[in-house]
Amino acid sequence: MINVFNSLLVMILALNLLALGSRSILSVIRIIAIQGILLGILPLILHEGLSIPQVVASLTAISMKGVVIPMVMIHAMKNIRIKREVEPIIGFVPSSILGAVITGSAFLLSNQITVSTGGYENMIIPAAITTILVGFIQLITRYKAISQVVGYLVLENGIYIFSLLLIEAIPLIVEMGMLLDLFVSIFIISIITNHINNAFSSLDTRRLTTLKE
Amino acid sequence: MSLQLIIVAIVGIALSGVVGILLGKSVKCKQALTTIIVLISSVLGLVGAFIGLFSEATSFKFFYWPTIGGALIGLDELSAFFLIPVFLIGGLGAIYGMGYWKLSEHIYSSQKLQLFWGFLVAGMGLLLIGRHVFSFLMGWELMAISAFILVMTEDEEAECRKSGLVYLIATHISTLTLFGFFALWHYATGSFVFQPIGEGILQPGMLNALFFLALIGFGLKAGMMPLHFWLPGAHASAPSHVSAILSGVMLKMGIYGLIRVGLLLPTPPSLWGTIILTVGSISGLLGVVFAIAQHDIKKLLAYHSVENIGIILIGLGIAFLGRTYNQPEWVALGMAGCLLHVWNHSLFKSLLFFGAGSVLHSTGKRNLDIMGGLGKKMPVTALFFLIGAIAISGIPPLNGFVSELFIYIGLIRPTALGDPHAIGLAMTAPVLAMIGALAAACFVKVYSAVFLGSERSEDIKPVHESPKTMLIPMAILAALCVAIGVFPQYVTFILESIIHQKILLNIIPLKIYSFFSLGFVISIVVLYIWMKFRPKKPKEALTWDCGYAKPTSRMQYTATSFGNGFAIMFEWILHSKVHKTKLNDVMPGQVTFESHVNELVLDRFLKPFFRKTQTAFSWFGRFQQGASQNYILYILIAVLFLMAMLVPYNEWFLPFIKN
Amino acid sequence: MIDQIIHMSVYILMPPLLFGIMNKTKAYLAGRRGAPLLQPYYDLIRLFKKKMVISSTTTWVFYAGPIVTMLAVIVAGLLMPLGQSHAIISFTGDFILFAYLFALARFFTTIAAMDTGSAFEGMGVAREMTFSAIIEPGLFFAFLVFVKLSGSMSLTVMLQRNLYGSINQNNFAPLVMVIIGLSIILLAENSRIPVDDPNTHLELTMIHEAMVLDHSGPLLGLIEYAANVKFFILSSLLCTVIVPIFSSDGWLSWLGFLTGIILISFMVGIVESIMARLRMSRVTILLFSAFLLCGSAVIIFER
Amino acid sequence: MVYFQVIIPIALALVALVVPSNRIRPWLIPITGVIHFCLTLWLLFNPEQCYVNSWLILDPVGKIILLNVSILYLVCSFYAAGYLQYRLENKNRIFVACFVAFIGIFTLVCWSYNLGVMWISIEATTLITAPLIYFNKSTQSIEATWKYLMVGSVGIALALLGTFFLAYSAIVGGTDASMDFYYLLKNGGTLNKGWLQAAFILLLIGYGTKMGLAPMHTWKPDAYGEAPGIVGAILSGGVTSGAFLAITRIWQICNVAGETAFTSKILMGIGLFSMLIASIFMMNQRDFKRMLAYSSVEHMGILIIGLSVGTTALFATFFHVIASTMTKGMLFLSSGNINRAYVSKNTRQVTGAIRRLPISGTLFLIGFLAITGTPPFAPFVSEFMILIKAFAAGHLVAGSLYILFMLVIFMGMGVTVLKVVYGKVPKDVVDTPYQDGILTAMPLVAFLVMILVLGIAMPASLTHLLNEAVSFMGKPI
Repeated sequence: MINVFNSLLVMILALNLLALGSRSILSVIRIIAIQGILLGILPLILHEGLSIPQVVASLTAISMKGVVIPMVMIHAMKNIRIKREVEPIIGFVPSSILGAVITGSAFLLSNQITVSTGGYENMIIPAAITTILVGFIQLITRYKAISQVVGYLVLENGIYIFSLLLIEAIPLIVEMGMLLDLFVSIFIISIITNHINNAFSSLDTRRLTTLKE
Repeated sequence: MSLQLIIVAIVGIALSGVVGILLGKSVKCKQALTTIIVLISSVLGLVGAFIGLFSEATSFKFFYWPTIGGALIGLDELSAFFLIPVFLIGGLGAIYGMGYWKLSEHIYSSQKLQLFWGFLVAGMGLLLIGRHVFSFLMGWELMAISAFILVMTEDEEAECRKSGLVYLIATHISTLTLFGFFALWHYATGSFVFQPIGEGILQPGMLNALFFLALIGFGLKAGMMPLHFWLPGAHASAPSHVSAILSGVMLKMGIYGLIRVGLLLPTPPSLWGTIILTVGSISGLLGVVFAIAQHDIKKLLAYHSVENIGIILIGLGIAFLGRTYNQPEWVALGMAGCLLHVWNHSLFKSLLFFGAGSVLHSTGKRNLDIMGGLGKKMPVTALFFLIGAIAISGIPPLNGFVSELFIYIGLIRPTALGDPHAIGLAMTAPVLAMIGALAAACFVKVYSAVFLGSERSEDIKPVHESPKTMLIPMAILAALCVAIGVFPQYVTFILESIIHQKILLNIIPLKIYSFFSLGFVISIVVLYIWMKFRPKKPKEALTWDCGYAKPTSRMQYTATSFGNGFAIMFEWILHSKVHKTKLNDVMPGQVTFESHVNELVLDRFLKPFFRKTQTAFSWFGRFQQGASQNYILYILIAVLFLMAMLVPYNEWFLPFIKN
Repeated sequence: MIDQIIHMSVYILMPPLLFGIMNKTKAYLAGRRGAPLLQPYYDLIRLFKKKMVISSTTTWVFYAGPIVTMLAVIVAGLLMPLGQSHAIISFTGDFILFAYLFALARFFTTIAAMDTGSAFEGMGVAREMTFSAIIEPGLFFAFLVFVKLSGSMSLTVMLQRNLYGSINQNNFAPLVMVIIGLSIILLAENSRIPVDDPNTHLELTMIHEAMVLDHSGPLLGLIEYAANVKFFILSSLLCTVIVPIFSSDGWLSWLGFLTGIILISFMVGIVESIMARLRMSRVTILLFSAFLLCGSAVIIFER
Repeated sequence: MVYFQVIIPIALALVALVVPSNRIRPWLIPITGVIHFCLTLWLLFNPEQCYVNSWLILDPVGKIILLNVSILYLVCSFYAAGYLQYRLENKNRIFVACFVAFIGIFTLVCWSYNLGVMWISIEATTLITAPLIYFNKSTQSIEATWKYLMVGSVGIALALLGTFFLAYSAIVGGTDASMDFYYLLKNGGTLNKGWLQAAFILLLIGYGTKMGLAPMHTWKPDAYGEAPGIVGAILSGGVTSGAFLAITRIWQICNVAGETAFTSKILMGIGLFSMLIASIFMMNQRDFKRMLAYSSVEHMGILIIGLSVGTTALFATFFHVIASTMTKGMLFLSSGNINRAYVSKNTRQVTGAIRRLPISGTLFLIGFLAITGTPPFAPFVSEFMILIKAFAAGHLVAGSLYILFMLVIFMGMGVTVLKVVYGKVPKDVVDTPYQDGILTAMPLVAFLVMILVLGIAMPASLTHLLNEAVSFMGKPI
């Protein structure tokens, strides 16, 4: 079982790098959607005895991260007539190399960190850290507003990966609430993105620098 | 009893302005009503203070305060002594204000002025009876802030706004320094209450830190050089009776603070006294030098406050050294001079500002070079101003001389007794003499430029004598100046009750002095009458003009030309800026000459420094240029930085280093 | 009692005589016969008889000036011992009062002068005040030396204590410096050559005379008399310091004192006839040198 | 009871969505404010109601924050009603709904004893306040909202990660994972040090972003600058104190786990850094609303410093939460009025406010004096006490820096404020429509009265409340 789990995680990490590397925003969003779905599956593998709350939780996660949120974003993209380039500050190749480096170092680092007996941890923790940092990379090195949102999603995914460590500690309501918050925030952000497009006729955050010292 | 009276007085004065506001627009007499409330309460306060001068110290708890204990307010001779000028000038200034800042003439500001006048006086009263950090700071800030509002009365003038800002910043620096002082005090003594520290409890380093914090904090408020930079501007741009109370009374709160701290701290090292003495001499000398260079009558008076603070500090320095070398006589003489000069200065400086105020009120001008001949148009003001001028120059038989006499004797007596430490004190005496001479020169200049001769410019007519409400306070102050000058021995009792030594009269036989000065005054009057009313009536004529055909009033010696000699003598510190048109041909047409002197500290050091700081800070703006990516990057950096603190470097990397 | 009477009469009557002596000396050195010795007295009497001419710009200050000046100078003189005869009044710190009474006199002379609104008087006042700012501290330095020597703070004791008894090689030099300083101060305070020219007729160059241009009649008389008394006081100060009087016998001491003071006025007369007036800027330097002489004397003593 | 406190505002928010009239709708806000305040008072007088279940407990600390925000909200609500009457030109449906719902969600922040729930509700406050910032619908306000959302969401995400770390530290420590605050407090000793410290850092950064501690403060000047003054008041008084509450929670856990030295080091660093940044950017600040934002950064720094000094300074710190909230409210509301009257927030155009708007101008000046620690106003007591305690705890250098920064900030702020308040009124703003009305001026006066009363004679009941909180924070469980 653990092998399946680990291979899924590896796929997720690969998707990270793919997302860093890919050129068109739509494809990035699709990649993130797939990543979301995989994330949703993980808890089901993690525990043999399936309990109703967990099933509910992971189903919601799959639907949210995999379907609803990407739909929202794509919809936001749909009625915005802009060129679908990602426009990174640093190029695709360097950023994907950076991602790879981060991944490696995260794994190195995680060997140093004390972990409790279990087995999943030594895979989960580096994966989580990696995904979070990849999210940061996308947040920091992308000009397009929408791709920053993508970065935020990746960040959230990383945190979700970490939350697998304490699956029984998180009550269902809390998990639901978190997903709801995520959804609402993405929703509002997309609305704002819309407004940005209407106001500036572009999603380039370089336009959003009038407020400064 | 006395304390209760004073509390009543403080509350009354604080509320006086509120009453006026509550009365609303319709009531006409509310200014008078407010003034009457102030008067009644200040009379109560004076009574209380005089009782307090001769009764032993009282202190008791006051209203509830979070997380503190001990006595909040109290009264001892020192506080009572300083309370007297507060209430005196507070009352007289209120009367003066009625005439000077009429409600009918300044509808917008006169209410505000009276309100904050009350707050100012109340604040000073509170800080004087405060025996606890909080009540003290409360009074202190109430005073400082209401003073700021009062300075800002005429805020349409950019000049006024500038000086108000400088004042506000200066006073806040002193407040924060006091925060530091009291925090350190609490750290050292573990208490918020003003209780003397015993000998040898604290380390010398801690004591020095405390002393220097106090010196800066209180020195800023007292306006000692080089911390006087806020003073000339603020005192010049405030309404005159406000300037009077600011430099007559408020500066003394700094002195009070220094004296109080001196009483709280154990025996000082000789360093402290020496520093106070030096600072005092510098303030005195430079204060008067800069005063001579001024053209603006109120700026000039303000610089004279710096000078007098210097004289007061010299007295205080003697007292500090006296404590260091365990010489009760020095302490007695020094404190006597210091305290008496505090009173005297508050009397004659307020008198002079009132006088300048009447001149301003009738001419609307502050520039000395265009005035002249007002002595004939406003004789009463002229007389009072002359008395103030003689007094501030420390010339007998007026009060300024008495306090300076104490200080002189304090400075010179050690030499007479052959004390080993006398040299420093002795060398200060001629400095004081020089200060006196310069002050006299400066006031000859002011008095003659304003009141003597004839108008130097047409646009200061018409001139009228000030109303009674402005003259009466001046009369009272002038009378007090003469009284203290002629009968100093009665004041001496008060001083002795504060310094707890009955030696002043044994050292200086003031009775003889008083007798002779009285005789002197009388003989002046007699001789004057004889001269004035001798049978041969004098013949009127023009001033002797050396046969020049058409003498005009603009040929008179102006204040500037008067001060020129000094300006040359002290050019090394004054750096006066002169703008004049070149005389190129034989028959030059219109020529102009204009000279002014920049403020020593403010214009030459602080302002450039402030600008540099601003530019340096604006450099950091580049880190906040509106790119959300960067902002997120900052967050990441913060996380990584803090996380890096967790890394146990030794156990991770030492292995690699080892092998 | 008898001493007091002599003291007062000498003090009140003698001053004008010194001016007579000075003028006589100058006249002889200039090869003239000169006015009689008692001429100053006649002048005073004449002035007091005269009628006044008052400038129309003046106020009461113009009257008060000469009066206060004269009274102040006279009271100052009461603090000054003449030779071995004690001062009329003397108490601790009276020399401070002494100096400040001169300041008072100066104050009123100057404002009375400014009252006329004349440019020349203004000049005179400005110069007078400027120089006084240097003279006063110099005077205090000189007094400090005597305080240190005598250990007392009242003029009588300070000056009369037999200085030469206590003189030795390390306080001789300072004493000489102080005496030089004092003599410069004497010349400056009484506005004699080389500081000021008492009998020039070019207003621009004068100090004291310029200040009293507009005074006439009794007022001028008061001023003149005050000037005489001032000269008398300061020279008696110098005299008491310089002239060696060992005898405690009243008559001898008086004799010594009078000869001394007359000699001083001779000297001044001689100085006036052999020297020219200095430029104003030079005057400042001269006064500063006096100031520095006295100051360094104090330092040498106090170390 | 808590349910009422949460549900009623949300219900009223739904009502607001359906009410048609732009003119009537704003009056829902005062209604909410009054109801909520009454409920809060009722809670204070019936302490037995403060325990619902292991998730929802109102402990003394929560009480203070709740009371604080409830009062702030009450006063602001009346102002909001008045303010919206001046802004009828643009629709206030969303604004009112969010404004009303905000207090309900915030109540949950104070009640929640489960760190997960707390995180959810704080995130929710972020989201609910975003439309408020966007109210002016200008391009600048869009930009401000965007930055507020992005920076805020990233920060809050880190806070979530921190929460997980905390729970995980329990697992590593040997007990079973939980997000229950009380549980973690009980087993504080057993938590794993490394993970706990990491959790502390992440939570500090995360909630610090919402508090606006430097260097996570960057959204603050933009948001406060572009949002209406009323929103600034709510943000700087409400949201920040909620985040501060969260930080006190984690501080308490670390305290029990014996990590006090570590936390106090980091907190002192961040607090001083915030003050430094504030003083740098306030120095020549022409925009008085951005200036207020930086001043808020400064005061967050002061709170954090107070927390780092530790138990002795907690009283002053909690008092400072209240004092600064009230003063900030006064400043933001008055700045809003001035902004409205001058149609500018740049000191080049805005001068002589004290003549143009006697009440707002005066109170703006007083607010400046109060916030910079001038007696007799409340912030003086708190700031001075924090300083005293810092010295007493031996932080001599930190204390001196604190004074220095306060001085620089005073200079910077003073220059700007004096420009705004004094001087001549420009010709073109004399006849702008806005004048101080009852609803827009009285709230300021109410704040003034509060900070005066708190500064001169603090009511014993409040002292009691604060002491309770201090003892609760201090006592080891």
